[in-house]
Amino acid sequence: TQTKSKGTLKVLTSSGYPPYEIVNEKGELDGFDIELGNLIAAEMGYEIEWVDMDFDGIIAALNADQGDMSLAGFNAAPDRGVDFSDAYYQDGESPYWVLTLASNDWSSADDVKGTTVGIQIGTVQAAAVDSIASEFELTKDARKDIGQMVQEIINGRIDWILIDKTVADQYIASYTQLTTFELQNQNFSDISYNAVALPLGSELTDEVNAAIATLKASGKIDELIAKWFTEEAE
Amino acid sequence: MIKLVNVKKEFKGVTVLQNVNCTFENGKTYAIIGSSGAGKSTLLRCINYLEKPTEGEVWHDDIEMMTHQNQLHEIREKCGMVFQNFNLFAHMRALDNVMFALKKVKKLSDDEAKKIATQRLSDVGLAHRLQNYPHQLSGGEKQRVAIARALAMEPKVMLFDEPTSALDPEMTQEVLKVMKGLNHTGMTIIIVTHEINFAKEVADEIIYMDKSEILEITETKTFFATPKSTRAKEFLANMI
Amino acid sequence: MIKLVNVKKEFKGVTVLQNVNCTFENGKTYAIIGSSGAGKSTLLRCINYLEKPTEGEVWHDDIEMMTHQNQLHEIREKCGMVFQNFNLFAHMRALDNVMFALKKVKKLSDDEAKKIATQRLSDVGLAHRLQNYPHQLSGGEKQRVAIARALAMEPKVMLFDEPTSALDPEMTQEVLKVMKGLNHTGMTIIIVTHEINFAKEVADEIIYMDKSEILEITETKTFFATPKSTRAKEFLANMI
Amino acid sequence: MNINYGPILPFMEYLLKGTYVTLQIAAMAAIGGSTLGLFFGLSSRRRDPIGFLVRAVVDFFRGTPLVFQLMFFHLGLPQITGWVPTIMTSAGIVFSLNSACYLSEILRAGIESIDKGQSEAAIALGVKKMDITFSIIIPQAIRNVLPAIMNEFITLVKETSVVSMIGAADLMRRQSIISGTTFRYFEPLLVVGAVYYILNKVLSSLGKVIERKLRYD
Amino acid sequence: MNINYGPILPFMEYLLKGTYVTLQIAAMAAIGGSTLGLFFGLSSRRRDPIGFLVRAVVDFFRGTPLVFQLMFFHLGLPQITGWVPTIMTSAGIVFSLNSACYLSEILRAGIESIDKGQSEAAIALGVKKMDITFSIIIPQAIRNVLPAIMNEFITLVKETSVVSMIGAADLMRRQSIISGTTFRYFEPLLVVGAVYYILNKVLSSLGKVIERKLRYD
Ligand SMILES: Nc1ncnc2c1ncn2[C@@H]1O[C@H](COP(=O)(O)OP(=O)(O)OP(=O)(O)O)[C@@H](O)[C@H]1O
Ligand SMILES: Nc1ncnc2c1ncn2[C@@H]1O[C@H](COP(=O)(O)OP(=O)(O)OP(=O)(O)O)[C@@H](O)[C@H]1O
Ligand SMILES: [Mg+2]
Ligand SMILES: [Mg+2]
Repeated sequence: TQTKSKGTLKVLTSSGYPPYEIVNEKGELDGFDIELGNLIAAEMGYEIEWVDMDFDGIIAALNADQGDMSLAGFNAAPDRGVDFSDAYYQDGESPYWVLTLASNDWSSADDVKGTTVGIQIGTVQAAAVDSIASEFELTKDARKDIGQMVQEIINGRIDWILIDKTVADQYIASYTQLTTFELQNQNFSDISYNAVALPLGSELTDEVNAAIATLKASGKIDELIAKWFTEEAE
Repeated sequence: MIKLVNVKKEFKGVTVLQNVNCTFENGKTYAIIGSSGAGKSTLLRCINYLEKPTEGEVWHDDIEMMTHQNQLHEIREKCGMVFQNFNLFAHMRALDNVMFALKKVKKLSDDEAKKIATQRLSDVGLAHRLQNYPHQLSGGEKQRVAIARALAMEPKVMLFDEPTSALDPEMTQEVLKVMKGLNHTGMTIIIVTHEINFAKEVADEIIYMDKSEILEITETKTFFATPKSTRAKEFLANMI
Repeated sequence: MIKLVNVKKEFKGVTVLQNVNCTFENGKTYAIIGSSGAGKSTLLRCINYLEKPTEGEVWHDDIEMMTHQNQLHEIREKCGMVFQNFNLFAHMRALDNVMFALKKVKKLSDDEAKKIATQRLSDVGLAHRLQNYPHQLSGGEKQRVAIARALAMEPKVMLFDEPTSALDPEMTQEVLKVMKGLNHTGMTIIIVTHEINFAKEVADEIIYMDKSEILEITETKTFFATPKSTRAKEFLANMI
Repeated sequence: MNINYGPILPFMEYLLKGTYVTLQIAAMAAIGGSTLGLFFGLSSRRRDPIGFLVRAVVDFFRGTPLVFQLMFFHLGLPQITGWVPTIMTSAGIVFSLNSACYLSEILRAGIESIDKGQSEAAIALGVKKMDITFSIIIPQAIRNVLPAIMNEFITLVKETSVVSMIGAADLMRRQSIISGTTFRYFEPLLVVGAVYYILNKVLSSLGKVIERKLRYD
Repeated sequence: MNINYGPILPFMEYLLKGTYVTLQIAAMAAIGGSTLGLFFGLSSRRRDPIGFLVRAVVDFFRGTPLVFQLMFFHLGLPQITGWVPTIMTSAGIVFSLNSACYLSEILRAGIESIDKGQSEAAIALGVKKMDITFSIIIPQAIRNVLPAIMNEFITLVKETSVVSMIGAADLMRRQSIISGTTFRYFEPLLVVGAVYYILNKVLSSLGKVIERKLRYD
């Protein structure tokens, strides 16, 4: 690791999304992405400044020069209006899991036909829902955060949402009336790995990729994965 | 006939009227005079119960108001009142000002109310001002609309609180003329005024008040020639 | 000496003063009378340029105001003005009301201003009211504060616009007393008033106005005995 | 900033239809808010349970942010009461109550601005209290505070944008949906800004027309 | 709705620290807004370029939603001007300008409510215009409209919640973070509602104290 700093990187995130980015009990940003971001910046020789904001503002902010990059549990997918680095985490699970009321007794894609689905704008899942919305006659309900959509599932205004398995599992642990299953569809983009988002055409992309490669090779990323995904999920 | 018996009025513990005993006979004109704060307006307002006396009786003929508060509306209908600053309804034309109570209180139809209102306004020389809003009228005209509004209800008593103090000398003349006209209608007229000459000209009796009390009730000529109380003598001496 | 030459004043094309020619001699008291809307207040306000005449000249001694507008502040300093509704500064105590211009215009120190203000307020009998806010004063007291405020600037001319119309007869007496006191100070006094008796008592000359014009300027006794213009005769006949 | 309206043109109709949602909520709130506001304004000084209740409601709605009220009502109450209102119902109720609380203060100020002398003149004529309130006081009060009322309505139109928080597809929400779909951020934002601006201009012109109609001086 | 404060207790300090952010922005806006608002109020009737500019600014800020202004300033302007303000700078400037526009109208109304007679009396005494404005008119104007000003400040505190859109971790944003972290939704929401309510109560009590201090009748 370098000792001399080249400057400060402004890194955007949106906490409240465990285990990627959360706020710990001391009120500090914490989580897999946060630790990783710190490592990447150090590797690149920069200081780091985190900016914690609403998720649906991140892409706009990146393209408005309000941030140099973002780690916010982004699932890399084409056409999201930003550039992505190489993968830094891929759990082998698809990011398309249905979270719904257990009492619905759903189990397959057929069950979601004609229902109301909650989406969080700017997510890869929102894009996935878009791609099947007309085929499944879905009604879309766009909300600000996952927490609110979960309440709406309980209230009954939203039938289901599409989220990462890790996140779904944690909500099921808190709300016993919920259940989850994987939604499969050939329209879904099959790239399902987490990556760093950068402004379109960013000059930093190569440096970030190099840093990720170094961290992977040194096993540091695997340590973080073990810390945040294996332990947390239990 | 109106009779006040031992009327007392307090505002938050401060006595502004006390030992008020007087009788207003039908068809006579009374002028209440006295220095500022003496309680003249308050006395006038007790007559139609705009102020409720703290103690004492207010008789209108054989009805005592304190014990017949359910008849308040009826008795107020019979007491026309004209205020110092006119208090016309600002959003209504002169005609509507006069029609309003005829319709809402006397429940007359629009046509009937309009007929009476037009008549009353003509009586006070305002036939050409029916469609004007209050702010389009001169002070004297406003005061005459207020008089017409009160007269339209065919009151048996008219109460005036400083009817000319906001007027210039010529407008005062206009209003005086109208009031002298009322003198001959058999109506009881009670006027609070600062203008001694005005009181001299229009009143049968002078009620002189000082410091919350009535000091004397005397026939007008006698009052100005030989006031009984020393306070009244001083008061008259101060007049220019 | 103040001289108005061919003064004319229009508001949005409506003429409210015309052919005004008059001279106010030092040390004399003038009363301007006439019916409402005649232009009395406007004339008074032209003297200290609160209203700018549309045409004509306003001379203060040998300075013509139209051509010396840079001296406006100085000339206004020399012209005290007292308004009908007092216009005291509502957020200042009586003392501060009088001190304000002394400090801001005459640039006196706090102590000097206070000394003068206290003196002036005592002169008008208000030594005991220095710390009262305007709303805590009676009408007559307010008017006397306004007079003290103007006098404190040591003006050579005092302009009064209906100084007693908001007062009751006894308060009128108070103010009259103060004004009579001024009569002997060599100050020029110009008063607009509706109270004929007041004008009779206080003024050396009467200026009678009607419909935007000065109809006559006559020595007071002569005016009331034998007014020249027929309009003035009518006007006086209407007085009670 | 490179501006390119190409990508968002196909979504223009969808975007502009958000105006309809915005206006619908604003209209519900304006009607509900005025009616309730008048009632609140007339009864907030009462010393009985009704007056107390009205004061408590006004206090709550003036003390907390609209977003909070909306989230609490729409998301929280169903879990307490079991009643699950639609977005429009929730928005209608919360916005009505919220504006009622602001309008009530404005109206009360208007009512108090009417010279007591006119009421006294009416009382002296024997007119009943109800007639005085509705024929003498209120017509003049409303006219006196009309500019403040129109201001409140304009604020209302702008504040409706928080319904996007509970999922209503109003102008602001549609902007963010289209931005998320087309990755063009400013183009829809500018359109939305322009629409709000025009709405408010129309509203304030309307206000001036009404003001002129109500004028009697 | 089952309420369980257990999971969110450890985060309470973090949540409540959002109050500081909220207050910081509100304070910047209150100070900036009052100063600018006084200037706007005094110059918005002028018939020169300054007056014209002020009217245009007021018109824009009153015609569009705050969210729009904030997004436009924070995200859009950097792409035009190249200057990239921090969140606090953007929030400070936008909120100041926004409140200035509302305060200017309030102050102007206050200034116009002062009887012209007092100015005339001062003019007749030879007092200069500046002294009349700042020693006679403004002290009385501010006192007359103090309740409206306090209302505006209370609105300001509530409206600061939109800064979460550009990334400031104020109360509202922290609620959503903690909800996401703990999977508990209403508990933090209720805490946030209570904090806003208390803030506004404190503010309005403060307003009443100042009002009493400024009283001269
Ligand atoms: N509503 C009220 N509350 C408290 N005090 C009042 C009220 N109305 C009148 N007063 C007081 O009662 C006293 C008598 O007032 P009133 O108006 O009857 O006097 P007045 O003789 O009509 O005087 P003026 O000639 O100045 O009109 C005054 O001291 C006045 O301050
Ligand atoms: N600022 C103004 N704008 C337009 N017209 C005005 C203005 N000031 C006065 N006037 C008009 O000028 C005329 C003369 O007014 P002025 O106030 O001088 O009369 P006045 O003789 O003092 O009457 P009053 O005895 O009622 O005070 C009136 O018709 C009045 O309406
Ligand atoms: Mg009285
Ligand atoms: Mg005049």
